[in-house]
Formats: sequence, structure tokens, C-alpha cells
Amino acid sequence: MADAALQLKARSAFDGLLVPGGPKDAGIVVTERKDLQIATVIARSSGFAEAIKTAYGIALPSGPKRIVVHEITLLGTGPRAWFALRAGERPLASDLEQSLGEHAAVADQSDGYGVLRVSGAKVRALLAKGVPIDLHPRAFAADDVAVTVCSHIGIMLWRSDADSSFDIAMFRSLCGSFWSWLSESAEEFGLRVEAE
Amino acid sequence: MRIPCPFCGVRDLTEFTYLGDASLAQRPDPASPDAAARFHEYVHLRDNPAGLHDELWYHGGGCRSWLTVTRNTRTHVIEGAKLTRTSKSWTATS
Amino acid sequence: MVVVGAGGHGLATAYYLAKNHGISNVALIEKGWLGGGNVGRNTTIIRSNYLLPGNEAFYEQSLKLWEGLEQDFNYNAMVSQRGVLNLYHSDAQRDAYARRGNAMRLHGADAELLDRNAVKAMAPFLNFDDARFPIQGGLLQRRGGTARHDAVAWGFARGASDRGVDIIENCEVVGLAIEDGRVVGLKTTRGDIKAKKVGLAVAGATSQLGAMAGLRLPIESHVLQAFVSEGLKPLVPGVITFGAGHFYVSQSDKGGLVFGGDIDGYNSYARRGNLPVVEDVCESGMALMPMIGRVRLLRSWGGLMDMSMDGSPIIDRTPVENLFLNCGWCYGGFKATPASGWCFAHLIATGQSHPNAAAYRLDRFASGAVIDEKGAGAQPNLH
Amino acid sequence: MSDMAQPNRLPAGGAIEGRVDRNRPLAFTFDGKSYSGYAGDTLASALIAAGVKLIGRSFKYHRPRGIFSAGPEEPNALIELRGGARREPNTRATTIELYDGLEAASQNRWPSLAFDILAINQIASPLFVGGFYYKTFMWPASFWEKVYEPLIRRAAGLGRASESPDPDHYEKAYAFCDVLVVGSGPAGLAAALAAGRSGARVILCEDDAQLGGRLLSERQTIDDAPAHLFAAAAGGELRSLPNVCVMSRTQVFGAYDSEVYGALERVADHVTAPAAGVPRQRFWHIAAKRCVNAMGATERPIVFGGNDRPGVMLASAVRTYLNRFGVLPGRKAVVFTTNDDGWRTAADLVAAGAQVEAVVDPRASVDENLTKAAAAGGVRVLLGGYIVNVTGGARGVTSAIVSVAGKRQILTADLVAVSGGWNPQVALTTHRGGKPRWSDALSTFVPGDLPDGMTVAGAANGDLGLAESLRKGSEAGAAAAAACGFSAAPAPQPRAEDEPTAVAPLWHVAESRHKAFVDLQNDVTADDITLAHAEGFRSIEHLKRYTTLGMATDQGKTSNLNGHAMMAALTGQAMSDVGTILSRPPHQPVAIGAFAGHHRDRHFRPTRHTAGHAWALENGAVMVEAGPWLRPQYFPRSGEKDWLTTVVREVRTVRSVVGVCDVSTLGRIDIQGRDAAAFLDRVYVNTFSTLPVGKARYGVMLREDGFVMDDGTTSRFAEDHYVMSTTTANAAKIMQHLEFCHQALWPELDVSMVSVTEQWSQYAVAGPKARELLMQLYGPDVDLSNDALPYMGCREIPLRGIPTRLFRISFSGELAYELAVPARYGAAVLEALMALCGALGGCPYGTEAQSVMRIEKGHVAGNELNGQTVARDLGLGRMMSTKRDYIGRVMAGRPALMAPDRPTLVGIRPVEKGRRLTAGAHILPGGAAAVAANDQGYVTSVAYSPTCEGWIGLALVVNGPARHGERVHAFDAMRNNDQDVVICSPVFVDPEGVRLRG
Ligand SMILES: Cc1cc2nc3c(=O)[nH]c(=O)nc-3n(C[C@H](O)[C@H](O)[C@H](O)COP(=O)(O)OP(=O)(O)OC[C@H]3O[C@@H](n4cnc5c(N)ncnc54)[C@H](O)[C@@H]3O)c2cc1C
Ligand SMILES: NC(=O)c1ccc[n+]([C@@H]2O[C@H](COP(=O)([O-])OP(=O)(O)OC[C@H]3O[C@@H](n4cnc5c(N)ncnc54)[C@H](O)[C@@H]3O)[C@@H](O)[C@H]2O)c1
Ligand SMILES: Cc1cc2nc3c(=O)[nH]c(=O)nc-3n(C[C@H](O)[C@H](O)[C@H](O)COP(=O)(O)O)c2cc1C
Ligand SMILES: [Zn+2]
Repeated sequence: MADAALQLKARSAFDGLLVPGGPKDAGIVVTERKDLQIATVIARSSGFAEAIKTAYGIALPSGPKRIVVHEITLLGTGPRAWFALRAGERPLASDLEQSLGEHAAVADQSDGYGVLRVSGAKVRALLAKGVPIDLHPRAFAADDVAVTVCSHIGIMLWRSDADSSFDIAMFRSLCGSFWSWLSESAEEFGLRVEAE
Repeated sequence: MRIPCPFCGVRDLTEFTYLGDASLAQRPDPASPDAAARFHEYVHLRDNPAGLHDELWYHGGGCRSWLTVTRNTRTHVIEGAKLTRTSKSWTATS
Repeated sequence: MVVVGAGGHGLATAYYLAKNHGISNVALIEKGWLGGGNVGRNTTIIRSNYLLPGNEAFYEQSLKLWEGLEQDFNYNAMVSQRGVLNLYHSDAQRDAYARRGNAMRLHGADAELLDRNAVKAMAPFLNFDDARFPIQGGLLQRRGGTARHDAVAWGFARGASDRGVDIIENCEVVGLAIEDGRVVGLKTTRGDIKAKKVGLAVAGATSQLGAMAGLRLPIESHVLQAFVSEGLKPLVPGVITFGAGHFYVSQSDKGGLVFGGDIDGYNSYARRGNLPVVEDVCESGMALMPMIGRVRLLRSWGGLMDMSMDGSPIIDRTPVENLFLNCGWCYGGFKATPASGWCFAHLIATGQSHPNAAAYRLDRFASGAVIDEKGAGAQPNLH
Repeated sequence: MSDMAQPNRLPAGGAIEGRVDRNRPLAFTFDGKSYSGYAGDTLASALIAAGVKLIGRSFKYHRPRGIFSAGPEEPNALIELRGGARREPNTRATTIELYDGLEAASQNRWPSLAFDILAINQIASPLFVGGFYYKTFMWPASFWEKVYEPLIRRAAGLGRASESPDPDHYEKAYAFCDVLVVGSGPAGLAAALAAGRSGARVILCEDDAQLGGRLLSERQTIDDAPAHLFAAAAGGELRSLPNVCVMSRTQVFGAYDSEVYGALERVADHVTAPAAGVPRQRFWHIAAKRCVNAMGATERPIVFGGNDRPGVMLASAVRTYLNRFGVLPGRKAVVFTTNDDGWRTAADLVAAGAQVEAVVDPRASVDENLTKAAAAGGVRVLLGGYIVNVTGGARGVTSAIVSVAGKRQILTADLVAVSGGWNPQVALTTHRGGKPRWSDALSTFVPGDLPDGMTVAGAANGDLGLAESLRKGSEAGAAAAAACGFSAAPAPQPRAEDEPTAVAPLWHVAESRHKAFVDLQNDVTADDITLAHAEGFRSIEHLKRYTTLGMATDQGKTSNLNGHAMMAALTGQAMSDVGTILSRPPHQPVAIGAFAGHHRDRHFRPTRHTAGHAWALENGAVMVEAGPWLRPQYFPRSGEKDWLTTVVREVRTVRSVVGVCDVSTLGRIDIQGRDAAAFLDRVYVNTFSTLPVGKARYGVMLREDGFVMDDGTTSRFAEDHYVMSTTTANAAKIMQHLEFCHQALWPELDVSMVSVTEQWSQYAVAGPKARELLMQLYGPDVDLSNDALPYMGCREIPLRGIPTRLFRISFSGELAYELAVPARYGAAVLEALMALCGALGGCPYGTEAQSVMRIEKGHVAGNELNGQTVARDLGLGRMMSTKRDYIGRVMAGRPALMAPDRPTLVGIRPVEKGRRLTAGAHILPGGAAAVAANDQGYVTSVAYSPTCEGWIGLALVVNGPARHGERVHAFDAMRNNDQDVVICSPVFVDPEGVRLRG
């Protein structure tokens, strides 16, 4: 086949939307987390907890919590559901499938979501304009996770490790609309886009 | 109105979709001899009480759980909510 | 004879029992003040733009009755035929409206399908340039419009009262006396009443009255909110409905924009709603006519809708002899008021369904002969 | 400073000078005339300073009206603020903060404010009594529609809305706290301090630009200093606490379920226009565990003759104008009060240098401190007195006629200050159904049952004194914080005194002969109340609706109680039995734009884009809304004269060569589990457990009531792994339905599902050269022969290391595939496909061509799957399993759904060759009259078929399948397109399916 197709170029979810730049003292700083492998994991049986323990040596917390094992970030998104992420190229879904076997239904979603890291002094003021949950540190602790709706768009939201910094994942097709909400809402604080 | 999802915590109404009376989770036996009558009742007839009401909500904007919520239809005060999924109820974390 | 519920339908029923059937020995029992139910809190839209066979003839009869109503009961109900325009935003929606418009024509009603330009000429302020769901045209019923809700109740009340009907306010029915499967009277907060026939026209309270007769009905009670803006000089002609969201609007004789949208969507007897629907309605309004951004919402309120399983009403006898049922009006029963009273009176007086209401049977859910205009199925909050 | 332009501005340095910033003069215009005021003024105070008395015309009678209050309860001084697209009708001059360049205009007058032709309504006023619409304007019949109604409509309303889109933007926002404090008067400040100091998260909302409430308007002291300094200090402390958020210019307008409060922040209403990036207003959802409601009280007027004339003003408003703004609303005043509080107005007027002719108080005796103080100020005291009439006109009040013990006297005055007592603002306590309670002591309603989580403090609760407001506020704040688990050491109470507050009830001066207004804005008079009573509209809800009492923009804040009490007097009922009419949100009117926030115009709803979106745009696609998505509808080429030409070309190309269509929007659900097959057998009418791995099957799903819900193909990738596809429109609904079936009905099944719609970009490749195209894409190592990938086969095939899925399925009826690739490669693969496709002579095609081809094949889609059809209607009855149960099976057996004469799917063709068909036409028997009784069905979908070289359609027709070949009539009055058509098979192209198996 033709040469052009030989290198099928991958495009990230926010490709063409985020243009690096913006004021130094911006209250909001945004970065796209492009380099992620993502999978959804749904527990299929009561053996799941044991399988996780065997594979990763940990007990999963219950509820909407984050835990990081073997560089894999697991976010509790439902009573039996997790959202798994790992930075880098190594395929994640097949790894999980192998280690969890019939105890889980794993689906590769690496292309299904766009993920933004939103930080800066005004990040909570920004998110208050769309996210209908309480992100005050007293209410939303370091390892808390929320699946919720922002500006009519379903999102997953968790704190990244740094202070005043959140990661937000949403369906790829909605990244444009999410960005239009975010950029309009951030305008009064100043917005800077940084490359990963 | 805010609904206390047993998984996610208290969440805004906008994240939920309503189905109706909790009896909708009790599908009649299709093999019973009076299945037609029972299905008619199941699909169409409602107590529609003014007061406490067990009802089904889907947390589609959150954890994707179906919830059985007990709510007062006169005051909208919510007495409680639990996951609808009950039988063989194993949890994935213990 | 007793009719329960001095809403629009109960009042009209009593009026036509007296007027059409010469039956004036009627008591109309109301738990609050007359006209305080849905008839006093609706967005006042009247129209006959229905699609399905069981419906269209009935609603067209109703519209014809509206046209002569004020002269008939000698009261100005401010029936205003300024037109109802339903907008469409896609080819599929256009074709669905064409289907509806043709059905209306087959029933002798008026209907016109407008294209974008014709809509623009009528309502240039609509959002034609920057819309998420661009307007492609609309289905127009010129004979549709509005009527002054309160005046309708008062006009029927005056007419019924003049003909000898007793309207008893602040009297709540708390029980039905049933002997051998036949209703013989009612218990009320102001004493017991004997009755040969009882007609229920209690809208949102239908299930509660039904339960007094041991009936479980295909009805859920839901709250529908409505809104009025501050008074404005004339801005919006006629009634306009948005086809890509939940929003309909007209301007009242006092100048307020009267508007509404979808029901709140959960069972309720609280007669008040919550913010998500307020927002949904205003978002739709701003999508459709962004000139209203600075117009202020003055008041919001709610009514209790008797939502049925197929979105269509029930006018029928019940398994209890001499107990008659009028309900299931969902959020569209105001326009039905005259015909509903006419047909219900006919049923109570003659024991026979009026031909225009013959499809509104209680057993249609069991038989499958449902009248589902929206195709939403047995889920009341989707109708 | 002596100021010619502001004749009524009190001199700086005087005993009363107000607290506007005299170093910051601001220019503004009213009705085109220029004026000036100071920073800190409201438009009303600046107009008073400038000596402007006439502000507007009343609603019904077009009477001249001035400024009545100093707050949001204002019924009279409504103006149009700003111009052009920013015009804001019905804006209360009393709440507008003055800014430089402000433009305001009077409203409801023609041709000008001073000369108003509709003021003729005053003379004609017997006609315009309460309920006038209903009885007049009736005869003759046609007059209502042709003459009266248009007249009434033209005269209706007050201000003119802008007729252009609102240029500003609005925001929504969410806030959470332990304690919400509403109002920052002494009670609210004390509550916020007590709660804030305990460490609880506190939000304090104050409608005004400044904190302090009545403290800003009075000459009281707290801790021996002017009370407004206490407010400033408290504000400073609150702002310094990290757990406290002080929001001024923020009105809490509603109390909703689960302790959610709606609030409106006016971010940029006090400037000419919002700065870049700043919204005009922000609508807050506040979820509060506790709420301290400290909204204060509203002064109530008294109903007497001429009480609407410009220059009649609430007594407390007079104090506000003096003490806060340093303006003198009148030089010669009469104070008419039923309570001790009103006497303070006389004292303050005297202190400001005005002349007070008299204090008129209907009470026979009052506290002698009051009378002494009055005497000291040279003020006459007329106890047992009433004002029966006020004379004057557009230029304001000229005199007050007072009756004492039946004797009348005329007092010249240009200001009448009136106080009938205070009404606690109970609104927020009633939004969730609470009923206020009558207080005999205060002659008014006070909060009754409170909504969960709310306490009321200060004047809002009937605690009228200053010291009491401070104490009750701080107790309420501490208790609210304690309920959330926070406590602080009690702090010393600020020192203050309770002022005298005794009151006697008086609603209406019955002796008045002249028009006495109950509702100033809606022009409801005392006579209207009497008339309503006579007409039988006696319950207060009937009274309201008959006379429009309390229905104007002020919602009766200054009129309801008087009107209700007057009706109670007529009916002989006790006020506790009369009750109050329901107050409803919003407490004060809220701009509709604020409720919409970002979601207006094209942002009304989010838009979903496929990975191929940019490519489609670059290649000239015309896009169309498909549910939440945008999809290419067709790809016009230059020279093509209309969409039909383009679509015909696209269809011909697909049928003769090859085409590519982006079908990524179809829902895709990944279903796994040991019981996945059993699960699918229960949700589909047909069987999926027998589907071999590597195969796809078309399936139909019903709702439980037996009607068709959705259709699509589901493929099996492993014993325990399927991928279901749904229609674009129903994707979310089906996911929810499957979750319901699993979680609520059959939780015992080992099955799980997750949407993978977004993971994959999917392209249909259709046409005789489809295989050739895909072989070029995959390269020679991949075998795509009929044996390797037969019709309805599916395989996972890597493409240059990328995992892809290839399905041999066909919607078009051609040899066709759907290729799914991970979405990050979606754009690249589409480009590659299109390059290859172009080289083969193919083209991209859109939803329109797709639709033509599915109609040619007789496939049903949205127009047929409309929720009103059962499987049999669509010719899909044979798919329904007879061996097992599935969702909808039992109810699909209801007699009316089995009836043989239901409208059933057929094809139609025009009799007249070349004639265009239209969907939505109804089918009548040939030659039958166009009446409902002859209605036999309708046309669901139509297309111009290049393959058939003519228009074709699908229709649902009674007894359809038995009528192939019959000539019937298609009735389309909507498009004037009546014509005869012939019923035929719904499959127009390749009925044997040779091509798709090719
Ligand atoms: C916000 C809103 C907007 C609407 N908009 C429209 C519209 O634009 N067009 C349209 O056609 N329709 C509309 N509707 C629907 C329409 O108002 C109703 O369908 C119709 O009014 C219902 O019939 P009714 O008037 O008899 O009901 P109601 O007026 O509710 O009458 C029922 C009466 O029964 C009384 N009652 C109940 N229980 C008892 C008891 N135990 N004893 C004694 N009395 C009892 C109630 O107090 C009430 O007065 C709307 C409804 C609402 C709430
Ligand atoms: N002597 C009397 O007869 C009498 C009568 C009434 C009031 N008062 C005086 O009034 C004061 C009462 O104190 P208080 O704190 O109870 O009331 P207040 O009137 O001083 O303060 C109420 C505050 O709430 C604000 N507010 C009202 N509704 C609001 C809303 N929905 N959202 C946001 N803010 C809102 C107002 O703008 C105001 O600033 C005392 O100083 C008392 O002396 C005296
Ligand atoms: C068509 C229509 C127009 C209305 N116009 C006004 C209005 O101009 N002002 C007002 O305060 N309320 C108006 N209302 C609302 C009523 O005040 C009231 O809220 C409604 O009748 C429901 O009663 P409730 O709020 O007492 O439950 C209107 C209601 C309707 C149905
Ligand atoms: Zn949840």
C-alpha cells in the first residue's frame, strides 16, 4: 500500500485544540496527558479481590478512591468498576487481562478518552464553574475520585500529586466542547497551555 | 434535590435518570399461566403513593449503578438509597 | 350526582351535565379553592395538533368548543387564536410534523408546514445564525393559541352555578362508599354525601382517589413547572415551541412571557420543582431566542400532572359501578377542558362513551390499543 | 460643597452627610438628560439628589410615580437601564449602583414621561377596575379578537425588552459550605462571625454591594461607634478568615430540595459592561448543611388616598437616603406611622435640616420619649390621626390632608414618609412548603415551620431590635456551626441598644375618598378589593388572580399583607385563618440568561465530533446534527447544483465503484462474561447464543411493553466476548437499559458491559471495489477472500501494528465492510482509506447517501423505529424467538399488537414517473375521500433512488404485505403533493442479496 499510510499518525484527543502559550502568571495551567494507556476494568466475580492481591500485592480500597500499584493508577469508578491508567507505551489492557484472567472484564480505552491536567492558583474557582461536587480539601481528599458531570459532559476527576492540580478525563468526542467551556471559564483567571 | 449514592456520595439530581417505582425490578415470571395479566400490572399499574416511595434511579452521570431510593413524594426528602443489585451480592473489594 | 375536583375538567363536566343533559342536581366537590389545581397554573396553550387517530378528533372538538366558549358561557376567557408554531430542526422531524399536519387536515383541522424563511418572517428574533440545532421550519396551527386559565375556570363555574350546580369548596373527599361493587356515596372532610354516580376529575390526585375505590391505575403523579417573566411590551407573537429542547413560550395579556419545558421527571405531590429543570428550560430559551437573556424570570411554580402510561387521557367507566374516571391528562389537559367536560358529562349521563373519546379506555393498556403520540412506551416521565 | 446640579445633596460636614464618595463624581443620563452623582449612590439616590421626582408611569392608569423605597421591594421606580442589545426593562432604580456613563430611561409612557397619552386611562378608570378583562370587552363577539385584544396587548407590560441577542455571557457555579448566612445586617454579620470563628466553612451572601443591612441606614451605635463601622469591621474580619467566603452583590433567591439554595451574583452590573472574560452575572448552586436566614424585614406602607404620588415614601427609605446617601428626599415632610420606628424618620429629617410638619400616628398614645423628642425638634404630633389624602401630581406631593378625630387639616408638604410596621422576609422559609405564622404582637406574619437545616434570625424572624438582632444572630450562627461539628469559645456580645418597636395594626384609612393604592405597581386599589369581595373572589388566592394583587415585579412585597388584611376585614376572618399566598422562587427576579450560563446558542448542548471531523470539513462536507454528534451529510463537489445531485453521485459511486462513510457514531458496547450469550438471548428477540465466534448478527430489541426499542448488529469475538452496536440516537439509552437488565433483573448473571464507542473510529467501506480497497490497505499478507471473511464475518486484524477489527456487514446492500481502528488513528486511517478510495474512482459518502441506500434495501431506521411499531409491523416478526422468553415477549402478544390489520412495512413508488414522493404523506385507498376514516397509514421514508431512477419510499400501511401492486393515494396537504402511488415490496435493490455476498 501507499507510503503515506505506512506511518499512520496518531492524534491525541486534544490535538488541534490546545495551543501552547499564555501568560506566565496565569491562574490556570493546562496540559494534555497524551502519553497514557487506559483500560476499564470490571470485576466479574468474587474472586476479583483475591486476583488483584495475587497480581499486585494489594487490597483495593472500596469506594471512589485512587490507588497506585506497579505504576498503574486505579480509580474506583463504580461498585465493581475501575479506570486504569499507566503512562508510557506499554499496553495496559492486555497486561491487566493476563493478570486478572476471568475475574475481570478488561477493555482497552486508551483512545476513548482525553485527559487534561488542570492546575494553578485558581483551579478550584475554575472547576466550581462546572463541577457539581465539593472539591475543598476537607471534602475531596488526596486519593478521592469522582465520576461526575461538568457542563453537560461526563468526566472523571481526581487529584494529581501536585497541589492545586487535578486530572480530568472525558470521552474523546467531547474534548472540543469541554475545551470551549474550560477556556471560556478560565479567561478571567488567565490561561496557559503547556506541553506535557 | 441531591441523592445520596451509596458509592459516590451525595450528588446533584442532574447526574441521575429516573425510571419509576421500585417494583419494576420485580419482573414477573414469564412462564406463569397468568403471565399476560401479571406483565400488564408490572408494566402499567402503579401505587403512586403520596408519601414514602421506593423508586429506581440510574446514576448514569456517576458510577452507573442502579439505585433504589426511598423518597417522600410530598416533601422530596430522601430517606435513603441503596444499590438495586442485591442477590449474589459479592463486593469486589473484600 | 357528584363530580370530584373543581379544576377545569370537573367544572366543565358539571357545566355540560347541566347544560347538555339537563342534570343540575350535581355537587362539585373541591378540596381547596376552585381553579387552584392545574387549571390555574398551566401555560394556557390550546391547540389541536395531534397525530394519532384516537386523539385528533377529540382535540379538534375541543378547539371548536373553545372558539364558541365565551359566547356560550358569557364570560371573557380571552381565547386568543394567535397561532401555535412548533419548530423543527431536522429532516426527520419535518417529516414527522408533515405526518401530523396531514393527520390534522384529514380531521378537518388547520395545519401548515412552514420552511425556514416563513418562520423567519414570523419570528425574526429566533436564533437562526448561531444555533446548536438550527431551525429548519415549523408546523403552524393558526387556530391554536392561548386562553386565560383562571377565567376559564371562573366562566365554567359561573355557568354551572347559574344552572344549579352546587360548587363546594374547601371540602376534601377522603373516602368512597362502595357497596356490592357499586359506589353509593363519598366521605368528605365536611361530612358524608350520598351519590348515585360519582365522576372523578382530580388530575394529580387520581391515584389517591382510585385507591379509595380499590383501584390501581396506570397513572403516576409528576410535577411540571412553569415560569413567568416580568411584564414586557409585546415581544413574542403567538405560541412558539422549540423542537430541539424543552421550551415553549407565549406572552400573557399582562405582558409576562409565560414559558415552560419538561416535567421534573420523578413522582411528586409537592407542587414545586427543582433547579435542573429551571436551568434546562432557560438553556433552551437562550438557545432559541437569546434576546431574552436580560429578561427576568419573575416567578416559577409547579402543578401535579396525572401522567399516564401512554401519554393519553382516560375517560371511562371503572370496574366499580357508577364510578367514572377522567384522568391521564399529562401536561396537555388544559386545551382539552371543554371537550373533556363535554365527553365526560356524556359518559356519566348516558353511560355511553362519547364517540370522540371512545379510544380513551382504561383497558387499552391490557389490550395494547395504546395511544402513544411520542412512542415513549410505558414510562410516564418520558411522555 | 454647594452643588447646583445636586440640589438635594446634603452638605458635606453637616450633621448628616451620608457616606457616598464625594471625591468620585459620576455622570449619568435619565431620559437623555445629563445628571451627576457620586460613587456609592444608587440611581435612585442620585435622582433624588438631582431633584428628579417623576420616574415612571403606572401600569394600568399611567399615573405619575416616583421613588417609593430604597431597596429591592421598589414598586414604582422601574426604568429601562442601558440601551441597544443591553437594554434591561423594569430595572429598579433603587438597586442600581451608579456608574459613570449610566443611561436610564423611563418606561410605559408615550409620547413622553411628562405628557402621557394613556394617562387618559385615569379618567376612564372605572372601566379598569380589578378583573376588568373578564367582564368588559365581551360584546359584540368579534370585538374581542379584532379590537380589544390587540389594544390590551399593546398597552400591556411595562418595559421594552431588547430585541437583539444578549451580548453578555453568564456563568453557573457550585459552592458548598457548612453554614450559609443569608443577609449581612446585624443578625447576619453576627451569625457569620460566630460560625466563621468556629472554623466551619461559611458563605455569607449579601444582596447589597455593601455589608451592613440596616446598619448602613441608621444612626445607631454599636460598641459606642457608628453602627456602620461595626459592619465594616465585621466584614474585614470575615474576609480574613480562610474558611469564610463573603459574597456581596449576591442574592439568595430560592430554597430548593436537599438544602440546595439558588443565588445570583451580579458580577458586572455596576459597571458599563463586563470586562473581557468576566461574566455579567453568575448563578450559584449552594449546597449548605445549615442556613441562617437573616434577610431582615420590609417596611409596609399604609393604604390611603393619593398614596401613590411621587413624594410618598417608606419612612425607613427616607432614613436610608439621608444617612447612607446624604440626600434629602423632601424639605417639608409629614410622617405617617403606626409604630415607634417611624418616629425615627422625623428625628433624622430634623437632624438633616428638613422641616417636619407633623408626625401623624393613629395610636391614641405612644411612648412619651417619642413625643418629647419630636417636640424638641419642633415637630407637631398628631396622635389618633390619619392621612386621608395626598394631593399633588407629576411634580410631586403638595399637601397631606390629615384627619384627627374627624377633623381635617391640610398640611403642606413635599414628602410623606409612611410606615405601617415591618414584615419579616419569610420567603425562603416557605419555598419548600413551610407556612408562616401570624403574630399579633407584630401585626404580621413571622416564619412558621422551617425547612430542614434552616434557622431564622434578626428582623426576618421578627426580632426587630438591634441588640436582639445581634444576639439572636450570633446564637443562630454558633448553633448552626455546632450542628456541623464546630464550636468556638463564646465571644463578648457587641454593645447595642434595642430601639422601641411598638406597633398598632392599620392597613387602610377607610375615610379616604380618593384612589388609594394597595398594589402600587399593578394599580390595585382599595376599591378593587371591595369589588373582588362583592364578586365572590374572597380567598386571597382568588383575590390575587382577580385583581392581580401581588403579581407584579415586586411580587407584593409592599402590598400583599395590606390587601389580605383588607379582605380579612371584609370577610370577618382572622388573619391566622386567611394565611399568606405562596411565595415562590425567585425571591427577586433573575435574568433568564443567568440560568442558562454557558449553554446558549451553539453551546446549548455539547457537540460530539468523530476523529474524522476535521477531514470531513476540509473535504467540503455539509454537516448535520445526528443526536449529540455532527456527521457529514454529503460531500458536494464544485459544479453540483444541489444536494440531490451530490447524493445521487455518491450513491452511484458506491453502487458502481466504492465509497467510504464515517460510522463512528454508532454505539458500541463491549459485553463480556460467561453469561454474556444468555444475557443477549434475553434482551434481543433473536438468538445470540448460537452465533459462532467470528460472526455478526443483526438483532432487534424490544421494550418490556412489546414495542421495538432498537436494532443493530452484534458480533462475537470469543465465547464470552461480544461487541454490540446500537443506533447513534439510542446508544446511551441502550447502555442504561442493559445495565438495568443486569443489575436490577438478573444480577446473578456473569456479564459486564462497557461503552467502547469512543475507543474506535469506524468506517463503512461499501461497493464492488470495497474488498480491493481494503486489500490495498492491509497489504498482501491479509486474506480478505469470501472464505476468509464471509458475509457477516468479523475478525481482528492488525494494520501496521495497530489492532483493527473488520466486520463484513452491509447497510447499503453492497459488498461492504466496517473497519474499526483505535480512535487516535481514526483520522490517519480515514485519510489513507480516502486516498486509496479516490485512486479507485470512489468517493466519501454521507448520511444522505447512506439513507438512500438503506431505503433501497428496505432496511428500517429511525423513521420506522419510532416507538410506535412492533417487530411484525416492520417485517421482523419472524426473528422473534418462539422458544424462549426475552424482554417484551409477553406484552408483544397483546391482542392489539397482534391484530392482522396493523399498518405494516411496504415499499411505494409514484404512479407518475419522475414524481417526487414526500414522507409524512398519509395513505388513503385509491379514489377515497381525504377524511380521517379513510386513513390507512403513512409514508415513513423517501428517497430518490438512482438505482431505480425514480423516487421510492417506505410506508406503514394497513394490511400492507397483502397489497403489493395496489394503487393507493398518498395524501400530503402539507406539501401540496397529493398523488397516486403503487404499493410494492420494501426491497428495491438486489432482493436476493447477491451483491453483499459477492
Ligand atoms: C405548569 C403546567 C403547565 C401546563 N401547560 C398546559 C398547556 O399549555 N396546555 C394544556 O393543554 N395543558 C397544560 N397543562 C395541563 C393542564 O393544566 C391539566 O392537564 C389540566 O388542567 C388538568 O385538568 P383539571 O383542570 O381538571 O385539573 P385540576 O385543576 O388540577 O383539577 C383537579 C382538582 O381536583 C381537586 N382534588 C384533588 N383531590 C381531591 C379530593 N380528594 N377531594 C376534592 N377535590 C380534590 C384538586 O384540588 C383540583 O382542584 C399544564 C399543567 C401545568 C401544571
Ligand atoms: N425598630 C424597628 O421597628 C425595626 C424594624 C425592622 C428592622 N429594624 C432594624 O433592622 C435591623 C435588623 O437586622 P437584620 O440583620 O435582621 O436585618 P437587616 O435588614 O439589617 O439586614 C438584612 C440584609 O439582608 C440582605 N438580604 C435580604 N434578602 C437577601 C437575599 N435574599 N439574599 C442576600 N441578601 C439578602 C439585605 O440586603 C440586608 O442587607 C436591626 O438593625 C434593627 O434595628 C428595626
Ligand atoms: C398564564 C399564567 C400567567 C401568570 N402570570 C403571572 C404574573 O404576571 N405575575 C405573577 O406573579 N404570577 C403569575 N402567574 C403565576 C401565579 O402567580 C401562580 O404562581 C400560579 O398560578 C400557581 O400558583 P401558586 O404559585 O400559588 O402555586 C401566572 C400563572 C399563569 C398560569
Ligand atoms: Zn453513584
